[in-house]
Amino acid sequence: MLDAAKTDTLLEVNNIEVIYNHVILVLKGVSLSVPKGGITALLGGNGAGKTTTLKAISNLLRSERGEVTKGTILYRGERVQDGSPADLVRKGVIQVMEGRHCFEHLTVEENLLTGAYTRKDGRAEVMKDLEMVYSYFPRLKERRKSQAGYTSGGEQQMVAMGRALMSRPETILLDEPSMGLAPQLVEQIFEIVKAVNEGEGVTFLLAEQNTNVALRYAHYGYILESGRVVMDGPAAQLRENPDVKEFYLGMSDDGRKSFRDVRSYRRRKRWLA
Amino acid sequence: MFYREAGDFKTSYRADSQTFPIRLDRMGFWAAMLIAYAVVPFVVDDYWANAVFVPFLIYAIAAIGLNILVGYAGQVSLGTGGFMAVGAYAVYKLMTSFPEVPFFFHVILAGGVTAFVGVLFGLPSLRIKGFYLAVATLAAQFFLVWLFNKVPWFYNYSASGQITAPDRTMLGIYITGAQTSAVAKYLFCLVILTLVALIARNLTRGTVGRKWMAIRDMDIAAEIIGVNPLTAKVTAFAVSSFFIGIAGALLFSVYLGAAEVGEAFGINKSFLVLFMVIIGGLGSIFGSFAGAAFLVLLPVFLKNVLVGTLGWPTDVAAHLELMIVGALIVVFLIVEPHGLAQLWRIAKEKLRLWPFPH
Amino acid sequence: DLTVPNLSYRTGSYAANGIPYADGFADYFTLLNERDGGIGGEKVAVPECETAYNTEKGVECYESTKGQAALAYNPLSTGITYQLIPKVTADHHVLYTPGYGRTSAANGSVFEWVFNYPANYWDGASVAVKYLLDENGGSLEGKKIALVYHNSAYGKEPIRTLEELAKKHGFSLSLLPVDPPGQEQKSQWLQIRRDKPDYVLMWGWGVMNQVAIQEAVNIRFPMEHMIGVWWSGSENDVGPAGDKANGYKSISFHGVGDEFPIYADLKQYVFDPGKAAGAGDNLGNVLYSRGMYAAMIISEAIRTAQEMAGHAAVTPDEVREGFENLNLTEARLTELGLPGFAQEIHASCADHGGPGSAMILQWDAGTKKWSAVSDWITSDAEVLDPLIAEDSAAFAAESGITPRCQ
Amino acid sequence: MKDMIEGYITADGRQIGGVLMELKNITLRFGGVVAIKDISFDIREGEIRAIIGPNGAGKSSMLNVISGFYVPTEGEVWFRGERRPAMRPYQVARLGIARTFQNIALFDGMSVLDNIMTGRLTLMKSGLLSQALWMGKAAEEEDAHREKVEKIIDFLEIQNIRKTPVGRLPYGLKKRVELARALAAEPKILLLDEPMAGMNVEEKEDMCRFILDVNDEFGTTTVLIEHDMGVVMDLSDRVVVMDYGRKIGDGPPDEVRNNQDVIDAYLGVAHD
Amino acid sequence: MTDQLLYAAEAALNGLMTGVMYALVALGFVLIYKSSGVFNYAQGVLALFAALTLVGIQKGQVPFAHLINAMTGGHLETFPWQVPAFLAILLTAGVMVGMALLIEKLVLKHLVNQAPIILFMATIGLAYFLEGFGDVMWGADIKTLDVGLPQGINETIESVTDSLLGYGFFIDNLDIVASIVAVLLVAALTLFSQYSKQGRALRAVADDHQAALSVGISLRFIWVLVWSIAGFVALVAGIMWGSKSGVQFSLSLIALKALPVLMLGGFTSIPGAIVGGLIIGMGEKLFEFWIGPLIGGATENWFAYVLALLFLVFRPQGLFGERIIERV
Ligand SMILES: Nc1ncnc2c1ncn2[C@@H]1O[C@H](COP(=O)(O)OP(=O)(O)OP(=O)(O)O)[C@@H](O)[C@H]1O
Ligand SMILES: Nc1ncnc2c1ncn2[C@@H]1O[C@H](COP(=O)(O)OP(=O)(O)OP(=O)(O)O)[C@@H](O)[C@H]1O
Ligand SMILES: [Mg+2]
Ligand SMILES: [Mg+2]
Repeated sequence: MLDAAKTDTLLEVNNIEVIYNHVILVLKGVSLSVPKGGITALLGGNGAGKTTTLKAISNLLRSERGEVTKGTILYRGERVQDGSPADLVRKGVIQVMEGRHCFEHLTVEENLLTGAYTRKDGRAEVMKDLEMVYSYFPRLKERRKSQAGYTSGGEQQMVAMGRALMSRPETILLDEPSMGLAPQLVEQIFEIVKAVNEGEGVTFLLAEQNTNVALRYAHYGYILESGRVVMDGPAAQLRENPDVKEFYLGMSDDGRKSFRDVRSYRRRKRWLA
Repeated sequence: MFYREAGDFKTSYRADSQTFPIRLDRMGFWAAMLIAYAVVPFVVDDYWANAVFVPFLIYAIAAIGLNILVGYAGQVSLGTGGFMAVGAYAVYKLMTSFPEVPFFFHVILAGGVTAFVGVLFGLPSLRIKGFYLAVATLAAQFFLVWLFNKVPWFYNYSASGQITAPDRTMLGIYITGAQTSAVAKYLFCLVILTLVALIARNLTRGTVGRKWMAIRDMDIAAEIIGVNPLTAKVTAFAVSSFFIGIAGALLFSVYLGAAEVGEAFGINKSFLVLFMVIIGGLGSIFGSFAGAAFLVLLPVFLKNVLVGTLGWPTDVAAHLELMIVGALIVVFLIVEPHGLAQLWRIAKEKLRLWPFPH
Repeated sequence: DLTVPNLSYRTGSYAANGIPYADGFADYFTLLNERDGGIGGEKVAVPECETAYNTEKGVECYESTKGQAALAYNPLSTGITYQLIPKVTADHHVLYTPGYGRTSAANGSVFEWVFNYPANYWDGASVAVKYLLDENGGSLEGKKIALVYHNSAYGKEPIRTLEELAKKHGFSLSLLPVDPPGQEQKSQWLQIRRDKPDYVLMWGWGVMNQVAIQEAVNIRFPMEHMIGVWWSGSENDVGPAGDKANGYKSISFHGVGDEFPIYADLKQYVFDPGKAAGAGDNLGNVLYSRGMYAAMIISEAIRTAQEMAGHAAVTPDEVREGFENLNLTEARLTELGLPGFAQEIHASCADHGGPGSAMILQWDAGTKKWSAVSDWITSDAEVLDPLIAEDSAAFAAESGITPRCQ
Repeated sequence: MKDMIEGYITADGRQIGGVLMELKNITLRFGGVVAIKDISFDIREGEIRAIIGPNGAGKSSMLNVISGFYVPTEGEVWFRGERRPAMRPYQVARLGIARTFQNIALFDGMSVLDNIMTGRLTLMKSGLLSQALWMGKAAEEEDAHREKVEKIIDFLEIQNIRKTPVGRLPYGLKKRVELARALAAEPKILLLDEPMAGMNVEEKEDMCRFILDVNDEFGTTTVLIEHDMGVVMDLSDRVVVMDYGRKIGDGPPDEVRNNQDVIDAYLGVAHD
Repeated sequence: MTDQLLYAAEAALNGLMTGVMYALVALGFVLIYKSSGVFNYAQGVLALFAALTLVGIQKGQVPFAHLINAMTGGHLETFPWQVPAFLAILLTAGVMVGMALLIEKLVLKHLVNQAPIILFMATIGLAYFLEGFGDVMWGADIKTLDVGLPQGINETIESVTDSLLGYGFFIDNLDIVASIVAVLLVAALTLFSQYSKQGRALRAVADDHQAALSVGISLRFIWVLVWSIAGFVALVAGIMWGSKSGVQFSLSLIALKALPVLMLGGFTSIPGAIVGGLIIGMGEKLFEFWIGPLIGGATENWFAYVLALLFLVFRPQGLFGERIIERV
């Protein structure tokens, strides 16, 4: 496990505020720091602003008519929020977007190859990585020639993930990687994250609803609620927090409760709301 | 906090689903109606009535019609000019064949005829989508223009193929023909526009409107939740063409007085109305008004400034006008792709928050 | 001031033709103002308004100028003309449409406010046929003539007349419509190549003319056997085909070229002081001359009106009288520095159509000049008069007009 | 086979009826891809039926067959004891089959309220003319249906976003609105395709509560695709397991959970 | 063979040739649509602008002469030089690249991720602007374009067919040149989009702007590249059509003849543009030949669209267009 204090901060988000459409204030001062070589998790309920935070970092916000109006985003100490997403990819930061976003008309393999668009290290290397992705996701190899638009939801998620890996990034921003994946695949994806993180030193910032798995693999976590960071700390510590346990892990004092019983149980008050 | 919706509580669903749920809006609406009906007719001169207000009213009708098709039902059409021509020729045939019937009914019937033609050309929309459909509607545009140009029956066998609107009255007042006063034209079009806008508003807030929007936003999902795409699309084409036909009928009979199909109802007309709809705001009745006003007024305004005030040669002014209109369109789309209506909405949201930024 | 609006088009599909015409129109009035201090001592204002050949802009132009007691409108567009006819009749402004517009407006007893002398489309058709009769020793029996026309109200105008004339002279007529704009005319010209008509008449406007002449060249149709109406016979039309267009003919109701004495004055008072409307590269060309012609007629009508009214600041109603009593003689033309430029006109209450004569011009690609190859040819009133009577009667009935001038 | 027709009472006291829908030997091919291979199973009135399986197994395709969007290459769909003839999806919807989608398919340009109202389209009858004039029947009908929809809005606790355009909503709320839209149709069979993907535990709990309440209150038959085994095991009465288009298991959750084939193909490890 | 059949064959052949001319315009549309999902209405005006610029450079016209004269009362007209055709073409191509840069910077950049119809409208705005700009820059008068392309009937074909069939076919030399150029262009562009490194990126951008951004494809670069190529294609189309009819505003209206071609061939297929062109060209000529005389002629404008429409009813994505993905 990584000790956050001892490593350099790779990505730093300082007190950013994000407004959509000039009027909708979504992030109200979010600060994060992502240490080099770590896995940082961004947790929080629906609409907390996880996706928005990631998009702010990767500069994709502008294409949604959103704007960072305050605060700074630094990558390796450099201000990056004024550039284009492509600049950031060249710097080694790539985002896997929520909701898959495959290139529908391209085949699975072509989708993966677009991931290598910015790479300059030659075809052979790219092909090697392609094989690597196929070895992670054998299902994709079977479907390599089909148009991505016609693959199943989970397959598209694998495509999106594989496509990011193909760019040989230094940092990956993962938005809900586990969404729609079968249970053993969820584990597998996180195993891959771990392997890539440990093997190649890739830094991860992941937004995840599946708190359980996320906190098992992450080193550090931030919890977002309605546009603010309400809690952060090392993953192990968060896992033990009673509130986190209750709201995010679905554990009550006496272990996991059945979803059938939810009707009869009343919630404790929340932190904020 | 100029603009407030707080304190505006509704006690029934009826009240909540009315056209202007917010009191301030309602007051604005009645003020606008009052000005349109009781002030404008007494203050405008011939130039403003004939060259600005009448075309604005007519184009607003056409824009509402097209907005139903493009903005609400999501079927992009470039056949507006052709459908307006159907309205114009229908009203011409009706006026000359049944002179004793009141002109108002001619206009409505012309709309009905256009609705029928619109449905015919709308049928391919079941299979053809997006820009393919847009281009396909050009088939209607070119075919209809050709037809009206070619078949002498449509223009009563006149030597040149031009149609000229005969004099017609309503309640003893001339509505068409040379004797018509500008105010009569204005009021007649205004009444029709008011009716059209009301109907459009009613349709778009109810079941039919939801079917259209469902088809627009995601046609497959719409079908799966129970929207019959055939009837939804066909009604959209019918209603839209109905309004467009009325606009064509008025454009010819009340505004121009004479028309030649290729000239008055060419493809440029299709583009012009589409512009109005998009600049105004897709899927917004108010936007149709705003778009029509903008595109009718802008050239007049530019001309008056460039030629009238600055005294530039007309050709330089005309070229600059093209450049300015083009550039403005682009600028508008960049500033607010959802049109003037959305700008207005944002402005209201800002006003509501004022003086706080968020 | 006397106001004569210039409803021109310098943009859009027909800009290339609208520009020289508008220049000629404006320059002539500038000359009158600079040299003579206007007409009868009253300056002429020529506010220009761009219509882009668009009927709605035409209405806008009309509405925006009619308040200034405009004396005559000349919109150079058949479509705009049709729209303005009822309006000018109600508002009392003269609509002057030389060589275009509504042909039956030649009948002044029905169209009180519209004048279209010296010639209209039907005259044009008839003049072309008469010229061909001359060429063929007086008989067109068994000849084949094709009409290539702009598929619009304008292009369809001569059909009725030509059909009558075909009956009368025993030639066969084939009709080849070209949809505007007319960039693509392969079908029409392949058909001409197959059918081998003896002559081709053309009623075109804009790019259609250029393409037609080019295609005619391509199929090696003899240029001498092709005659365009006056709107299909400008330098613009023959230009793109280059040398191959040599010999192409067109009808004209006025002279061309910059050899008329008036050009000395124009140079002195308009061009050299930099008061010209255009760049000056259109001087003496066909459309410039036609613009000048229209301006000349309007100014002569105003002059006549002034004489009749006895004061210089004439009203639109007085100008209508001037138009109706216009008496343009060769002597007057010579005085104006335009000897032989146009035919004489003796208008009257019923006659708003003028003599209906025109001449044939031919293009010399070497010198890049048009020159007359015929005298004034008068149209066949025997055929035309009944047609005009019929059409104007229909209009009168439709609009409830009781004919005047009894 | 007997109790298939008569139904039974579940452990927690719910009444399960006879067979409502039966899928017989369904096969679905797309060119070379076989999405579903000869699968048969039934759905009984009032039960919560889960379909699970690895990604690309053909679960969504199965829902598409049921809702009429895909026409099976082979096989038959029986509904209420009759063979369902070939139908367009909107006709199927009118039979009382509503669904949600794996990739949210809301109408982005409309408000939440309007989206939910679209769910009731199949139940609304007023004609074009009366709507155009907005008098009498149309307005009354609108109000009546609005009232029903408001109940659903209350039930799903989305009152505060009623007038928001759905395009702006975060993912989880969109899912909830989709459920509301499906419920608004008062369906006989409710098809849910991964309704809880992308939600945290708390939100999943809410969602489960809704599903259970609907089932309780209206006796709505529910077909549920879900990857969260906890949810599937807790909620469903019977589970179909698919893998590569084939059916590899079918039965009560406990039985399926311990089926070795299912463990190998899908669960990886035995889940508790 | 009977005369009628021979004539029909001639009409058909000429239709094919005309179709190629349409395809030249359609190609520009396809390129831009394929690579960015933008339906570029301005393609026709682009062709006009290219042709105007070419003539202007060739003849040594002073740009904005009329405007300058109007403002200053001067008499600027032309520079005292003429530029050889080849050089002028190169310079014009350069201008088109500059234009692509500007369009990207001023328009497209700000419209990333917008709905297709918005982008479409923006290109109409662009078309208006360019139309006015072209007029201001070079004047609205008609210009003769001559870069030395052969025109007129091809006599070899005429005499050969005459001796073989007893009827000399008419084929225009300009059409032959256009066909050769079109084939070369299509081949080159197909190779480019299929096998070049950028080809895949182009299609990715068309599918999903955001996703393309997220993998580091620079929309700016792609767009400048594609609009430059489209500008070049427009220049070629402008030269061909301009040689025939002179350069004037109407040149931009050929875009309307390219649309049915596009629709039939499929918006995304480069070879589709050619095949669509051939079918449309031949179809409209034969229809005009056989049916036209019965119903009054001048059918070509609408028939092309109706023909394309009929094809679409059976293949909603055009002949070679990408399948429209319908899934839930
Ligand atoms: N394009 C947009 N325009 C307006 N508001 C938006 C837009 N995108 C997101 N929002 C708003 O921003 C807030 C945060 O959304 P965001 O998508 O970042 O949440 P999230 O934490 O990723 O949620 P989820 O877990 O459901 O994906 C939400 O309230 C949402 O309504
Ligand atoms: N329209 C289609 N055309 C071609 N192949 C298709 C089509 N629809 C589905 N498939 C294929 O059929 C298989 C089953 O897809 P389906 O969407 O049913 O999977 P699923 O079980 O829902 O998976 P997931 O859990 O990932 O959503 C997949 O391999 C998919 O690629
Ligand atoms: Mg999110
Ligand atoms: Mg699925």
